Amino acid sequence: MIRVENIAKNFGGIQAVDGVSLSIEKGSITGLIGPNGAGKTTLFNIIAGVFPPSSGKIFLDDEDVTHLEPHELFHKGLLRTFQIAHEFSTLSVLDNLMVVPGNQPGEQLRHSWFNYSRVKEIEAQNYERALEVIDFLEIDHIKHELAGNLSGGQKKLLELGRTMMVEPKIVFLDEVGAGVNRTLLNTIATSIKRLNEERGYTFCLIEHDMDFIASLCDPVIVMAEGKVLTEGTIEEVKNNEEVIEAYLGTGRKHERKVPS
Amino acid sequence: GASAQEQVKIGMLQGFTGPTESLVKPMALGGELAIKEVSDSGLLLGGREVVSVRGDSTCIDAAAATAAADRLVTSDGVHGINGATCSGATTAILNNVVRANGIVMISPSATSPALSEIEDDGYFFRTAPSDARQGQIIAEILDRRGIKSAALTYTNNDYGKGLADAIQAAYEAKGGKITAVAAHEDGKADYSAEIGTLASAGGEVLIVAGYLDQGGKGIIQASLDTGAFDKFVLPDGMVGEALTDNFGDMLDGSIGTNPGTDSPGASMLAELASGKGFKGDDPYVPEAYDASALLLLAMQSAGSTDSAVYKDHILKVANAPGEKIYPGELAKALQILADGGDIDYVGGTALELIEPGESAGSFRETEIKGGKWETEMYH
Amino acid sequence: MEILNALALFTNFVVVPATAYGAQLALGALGVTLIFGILRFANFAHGELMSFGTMITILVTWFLQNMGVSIAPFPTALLALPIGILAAISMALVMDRMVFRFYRKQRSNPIVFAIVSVGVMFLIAGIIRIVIGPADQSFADGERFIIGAIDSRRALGLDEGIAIKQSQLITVVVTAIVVAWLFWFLQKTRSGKAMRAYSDDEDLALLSGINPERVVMICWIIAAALAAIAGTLYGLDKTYKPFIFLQILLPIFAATILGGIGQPVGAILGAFIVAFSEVTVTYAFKKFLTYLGPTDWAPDGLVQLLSTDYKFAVSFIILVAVLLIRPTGIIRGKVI
Amino acid sequence: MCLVLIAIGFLQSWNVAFGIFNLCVISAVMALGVNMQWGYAGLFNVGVMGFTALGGLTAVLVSMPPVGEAWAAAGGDIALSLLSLAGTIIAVIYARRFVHPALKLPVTLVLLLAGYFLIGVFFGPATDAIESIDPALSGYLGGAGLPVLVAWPLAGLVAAGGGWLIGRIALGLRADYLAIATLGISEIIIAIIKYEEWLSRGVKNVTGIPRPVPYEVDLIESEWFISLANFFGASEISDAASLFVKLCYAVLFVIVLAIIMWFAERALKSPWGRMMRAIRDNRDAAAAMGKDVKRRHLQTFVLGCAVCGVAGAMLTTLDGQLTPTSYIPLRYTFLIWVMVILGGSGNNWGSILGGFIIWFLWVEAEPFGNWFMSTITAPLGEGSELAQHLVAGAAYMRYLMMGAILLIVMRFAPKGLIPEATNRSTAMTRSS
Amino acid sequence: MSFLSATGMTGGYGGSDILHDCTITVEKGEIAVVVGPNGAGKSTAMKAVFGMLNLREGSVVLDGKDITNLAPQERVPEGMGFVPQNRNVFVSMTVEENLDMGAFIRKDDKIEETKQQIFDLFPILGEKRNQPAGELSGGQRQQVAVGRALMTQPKLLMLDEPTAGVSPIVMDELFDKIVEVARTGVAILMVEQNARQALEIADHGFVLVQGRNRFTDTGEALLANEEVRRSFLGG
Ligand SMILES: Nc1ncnc2c1ncn2[C@@H]1O[C@H](COP(=O)(O)OP(=O)(O)OP(=O)(O)O)[C@@H](O)[C@H]1O
Ligand SMILES: Nc1ncnc2c1ncn2[C@@H]1O[C@H](COP(=O)(O)OP(=O)(O)OP(=O)(O)O)[C@@H](O)[C@H]1O
Ligand SMILES: CC(C)C[C@H](N)C(=O)O
Ligand SMILES: [Mg+2]
Ligand SMILES: [Mg+2]
Repeated sequence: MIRVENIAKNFGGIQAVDGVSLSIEKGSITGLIGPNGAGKTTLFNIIAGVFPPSSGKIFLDDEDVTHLEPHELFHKGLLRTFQIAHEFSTLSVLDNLMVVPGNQPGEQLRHSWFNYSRVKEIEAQNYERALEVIDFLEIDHIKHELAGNLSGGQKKLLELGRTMMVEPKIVFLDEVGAGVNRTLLNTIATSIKRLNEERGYTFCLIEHDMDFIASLCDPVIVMAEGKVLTEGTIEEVKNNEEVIEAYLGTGRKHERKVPS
Repeated sequence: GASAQEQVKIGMLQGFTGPTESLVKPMALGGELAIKEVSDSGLLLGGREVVSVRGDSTCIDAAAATAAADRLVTSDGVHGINGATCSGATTAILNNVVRANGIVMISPSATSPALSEIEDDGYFFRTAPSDARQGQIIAEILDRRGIKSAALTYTNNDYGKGLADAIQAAYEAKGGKITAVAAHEDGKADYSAEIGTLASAGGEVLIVAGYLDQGGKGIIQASLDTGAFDKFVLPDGMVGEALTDNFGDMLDGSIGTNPGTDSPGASMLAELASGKGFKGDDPYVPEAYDASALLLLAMQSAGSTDSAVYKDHILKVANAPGEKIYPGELAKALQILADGGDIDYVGGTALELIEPGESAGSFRETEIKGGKWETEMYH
Repeated sequence: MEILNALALFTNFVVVPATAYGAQLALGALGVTLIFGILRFANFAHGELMSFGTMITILVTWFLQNMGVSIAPFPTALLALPIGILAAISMALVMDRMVFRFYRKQRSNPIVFAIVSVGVMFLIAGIIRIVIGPADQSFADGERFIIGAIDSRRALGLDEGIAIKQSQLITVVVTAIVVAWLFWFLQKTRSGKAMRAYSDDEDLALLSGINPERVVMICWIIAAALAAIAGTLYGLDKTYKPFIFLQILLPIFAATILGGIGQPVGAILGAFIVAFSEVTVTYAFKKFLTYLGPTDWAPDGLVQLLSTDYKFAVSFIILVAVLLIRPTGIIRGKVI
Repeated sequence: MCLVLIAIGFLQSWNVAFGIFNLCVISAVMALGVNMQWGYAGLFNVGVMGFTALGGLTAVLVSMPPVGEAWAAAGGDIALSLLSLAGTIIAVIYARRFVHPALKLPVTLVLLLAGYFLIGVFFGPATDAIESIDPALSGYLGGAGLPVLVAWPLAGLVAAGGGWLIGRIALGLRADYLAIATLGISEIIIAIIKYEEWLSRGVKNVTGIPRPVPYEVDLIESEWFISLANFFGASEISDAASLFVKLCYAVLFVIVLAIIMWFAERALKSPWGRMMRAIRDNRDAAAAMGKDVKRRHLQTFVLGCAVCGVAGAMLTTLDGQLTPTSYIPLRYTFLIWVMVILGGSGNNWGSILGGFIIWFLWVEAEPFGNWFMSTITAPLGEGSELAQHLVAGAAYMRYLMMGAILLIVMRFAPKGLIPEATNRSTAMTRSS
Repeated sequence: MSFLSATGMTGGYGGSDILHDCTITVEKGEIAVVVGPNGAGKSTAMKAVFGMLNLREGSVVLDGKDITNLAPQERVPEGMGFVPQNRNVFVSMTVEENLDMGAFIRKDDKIEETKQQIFDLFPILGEKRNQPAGELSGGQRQQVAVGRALMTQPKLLMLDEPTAGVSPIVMDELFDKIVEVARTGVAILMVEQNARQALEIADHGFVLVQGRNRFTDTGEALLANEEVRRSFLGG
């Protein structure tokens, strides 16, 4: 579905991504892990068109999308969330969701002015959908709250909620789990799985919570220092010496903390 | 008795705020000096009191100027307007208020040549001459003094541009050479660029068609500082004590022209003004005084404060025949008119109104000698 | 010889005036950039603050002149300047206390601050005109020229002279000192760092134990002092006229942004670019080329890239071009 | 607000009240334009003055009678220079499409330079010829001689065109930079109007622009009007005439305002408005949600400019003249901004209210200042120097008052008098 | 009385109350962890303790001194250090300057020493010391924020989700460091969503739900509590 070829990105001397090639299979839930500063978010940003790569190419369904703008990629079915929440702070939670669907006639001035009934019709459909999402995320009580006033975790939920407003081909989730309560995270994991199985969404997600990765992802790609370190099933990755050293930490420490 | 009668109101509609605010302050006082003189005399139309009602024409904001004029005319009910200061505002008021309401307006300082031609239904006059005339005078002076080439800079508004056009046309017709023309904006922080250009073009003198406490002064300052020019030709907007006070004898040899005659009116006005907190010979102060005086004398002559009536008396009181009237002699004039006599108002500017109701423009040629304006001759 | 004449000409009509003008703009821009950078709004009242400080300086100068105090060959105004500075500072602090603090507490949008500062601008403008009137005031005394055009012509043995005014030199020197000091202050001192931290994130600054009101106060004190100095030096070089301070804001803002918001060095750079571009691009090279060309040859036209009519347009075109290539200004500034 | 105007009507005069009212309406239209840009999209346009002036210029070019001699003298040359301008632009576009990327810049520069000189060959003599025709009276090409009302929508189009050009260049910049860029560009527009005399008569001003409403002098003489005035019991026929003229203008302006307001409100209340707010809040996120931020910004910018242009044409029509020197940022940009913020940015009704209040204060501050100063100095006595000084300073009370009132209002309504309704979901979702 | 005892806190952001009679206490040298669902008011409680919220009721007492009415910046010299959840670095300042700002109120000459310790703890910060913090990755920023708070050498260290977005290895080291800091006698109050690991090292745990204390116990006991595990720790 997505093929990344030899992507590199350089920020005035800092080599954030350094020749990454990888591909994400249709229908998979691919995990992307790696130490802080490995270049995961940067890679996401490049794929999502936020900035162009210094070199390399990106293909979506065999179409070269390397230099497309973010909004063009959205309409090609590529959706992403932000690691640091990017809510529309003066819009209510409900409106934050209702903004998302593409091709709303009401976003065209000529429709708003001269074809109002159609605008209303579509609007009502989106409204229903937004309510469903709100229900799902258990944020019904704050649906009229301004998004700027949400708690850290609630903003993260909203990020996820946006992706559920449309039917994307592929969703990139950048640490949706950070700051989200673990019980709720389990629910989210279940629904990601369901969206994947029932609706055929493809996911690629960055996460530092290994339990979350383990319960969802296959395959898992590990990045470090701007390069792909290894790739494989979660078990393979977990037992990879390099990964343990650079990312997971020694098992000894881990055991001391996690109750048996 | 007389005091029970309705007051006569004169609108003092000048650019109190904005780019001419400093010029206007003494002008308004000059205009009000004449009003007070008439009022104190107790002779106007059987002893009616005269008051001035101020309005701010802002010089450049046509909309605000119109609003102020509207208020003066329709709300305060003034019987005549002394104003406005700048040609742009004057035109707006003329079109939108004066003609609409039929009220006499005399501008002391709007000098744009375009105002000569404008349709005014006979309600508009000015005590300042059109700049077209001054252009010719300057060309003559340069020609007589054997100055063959000059650089020209003007303040970028209708006054400056109109005057510059007039000077250039007249001078070139006499065979002079204008080496470069550069506009300057008033109120700018720096004029080095303009001076650089003018200096590069060269020329025996620099003609500065600007304002003495505005860009014109900045231009002179920059010329002197860089040594670009040391002789200037200074039209009316530049003639004033403030300039010589500031630059002293550095300007020696420079030539000035401003409306004026050898009639003693100007100095009489200067004397009247001294001690009143302003200078009677600052630019357009005599014109402002005369504008007020004309309005009131015409009313007296017509025996009415109705604009439609007394508008036809303005030319009559301003011009010969009749007894010559100087500043400070308004009481005498009122008396003569009341007795059915004739007057020829001379005032501070040696006023002579020509068709279509503007000052003929006799000009005074001055030269700066030893840091003082010295009169050379009259044209 | 001819080449020297051409150079002297160029120095006299381009380099010297542009440098002095640049330095004047720079002093103004420093104050604007400081407020812009730290309190995060475009302070439209800065021009009037300059005007106010200068007005007080003038009043004190007159008083001193009446008393017969003088520090010839330097202008008396320099002696009066400290009082002008104090007055400007008091005005700034009073305005902050009565006006801006409220919006800080409200965490208003920067644009609200900017609009409120327009209100303050009107207010101070009114006060100034009522106190000293709208007219032109010149208050310079002391020696005017360090070297005059005629003297230098003689001294150099050239046809063209170079004139340098005392006020120009003072302005340049003062600007240099102030910039160096400000740079040091912001980068190295505790207060300076606190100011930068505050400008970055107010809440976080609280968490570091920084007292926001103190930061704001220091910021106003410096900005107001700069304003009074800038206004006075400008007035010494040209004259003092209340109306001008609204006009001068435009190039000052241009310089601030061109250099990079919140960057003292950038403000200086921006100011000089604005000044030099205004003077150079519209300079008529006719005489210059006449000197350089063969004897008896002179170009027909003025050899001018652009008529002086459009001089300020030049600096704006440069500004837009720079911003398109480097959207944060020459020295990387804040994006607000 | 209406009450205040009515009070003015009774206290000062109806003429004054309607004079103020007309300008209030125009100000409100301008404020609406700015509000679209800032309130909807967060675009910091400080070049309002430039677009207003473009509108004013359009009014001149549409409505003034053409100057035949000027066209005869230089029409051909002007046409040729326009042709060469078009030629240059086309050449540049084509060249940029076909040459090697590395050569793009030099080729463009060479072409531009060549074009500059080519245009100069025709243009210089043409303008000289035009400007020398009776400079005191015409000296420019004149206009198309059409009714001035035609100019209003056209002014919108012209300003929109200008806005589009400028937006293409400058909208890539972030808030403050956009501000200074637009400020500069608007100064450049004014400079062009000031110095390109062949086009606009420059600082010599164009006066006597034909009116869309009758002239007072004609009214006074016409039968029907006199009987109408008598019917209403007007005491002075000239007063009645000028009042009638103002009323006509008022009707025209209110119609324009109402139309623009309807479009603005409909847009704001629809998903379009929601999208614009989203873009304003966080453009990165909006882009990731498929919104074409650049295009939307350009769209709103152009719309706002168009509205300002229409207002500019209305203003010039009302003034009956185009005075380029009167365009100063304080009056045409900052005052409008004050209206928008004071009224409550993001809210169309707020902008209208702001427009009314600020213009009202701007005009009425002056008589108030005079009154205030004479009142407080009354106890000081005639001769007192302080009193004289203060009375002479009365005019500057306008500044003081404007400042004080602005500060006071902003103090009690820091988000504006009618703040944007943000604490609720959009109208449509609420109702469903 | 505990070293920090914030008792009966009730208040919000101007609208309706977010906290209702919420109490949080920490002892010297101990670690207290606050857990709870998203939007429960954990961050709000932290802000309340730090004085960034107007409390309608309740008091905050630190080391026997009532500081309820002190402004946040006045609480720093009293020995409080805080890492907020969002916007917790000075984005335009370099990593090193960020750390310096942490030491803003310190007057001793050991600042360089502490800084060195921080660089030892988070080696990446040493590498990037001259880079603006705004250019760092999410996890790196988090490390800067914690480093900045440690620079203060506070008596009470408050951390709002310090491990959000940091990699497992850094998280382990961070928890180690926190334990170590606590051993030097510093009281530590933190909010965590990695609740199991956090409660593991905690002496006390507070479970907040809708602004109210739901459970309060030792870390171990809470971990053992079936209902807590199921509802708040993800099973
Ligand atoms: N705008 C920028 N300018 C300079 N350097 C940058 C910029 N953005 C990222 N970097 C650097 O690039 C590297 C990769 O950053 P990135 O955000 O991709 O990391 P990450 O893998 O997402 O880490 P984390 O798990 O902590 O989120 C980091 O070292 C960071 O400092
Ligand atoms: N600035 C604010 N203004 C108004 N309400 C707010 C504000 N910040 C937070 N809230 C509301 O207060 C409630 C508690 O928020 P808080 O940030 O304390 O939650 P939290 O427990 O820290 O959640 P999380 O684990 O998601 O960070 C939420 O419902 C939120 O919507
Ligand atoms: C007083 C001057 C500013 C007026 C000028 N003569 C004009 O016509 O505009
Ligand atoms: Mg990341
Ligand atoms: Mg929180």
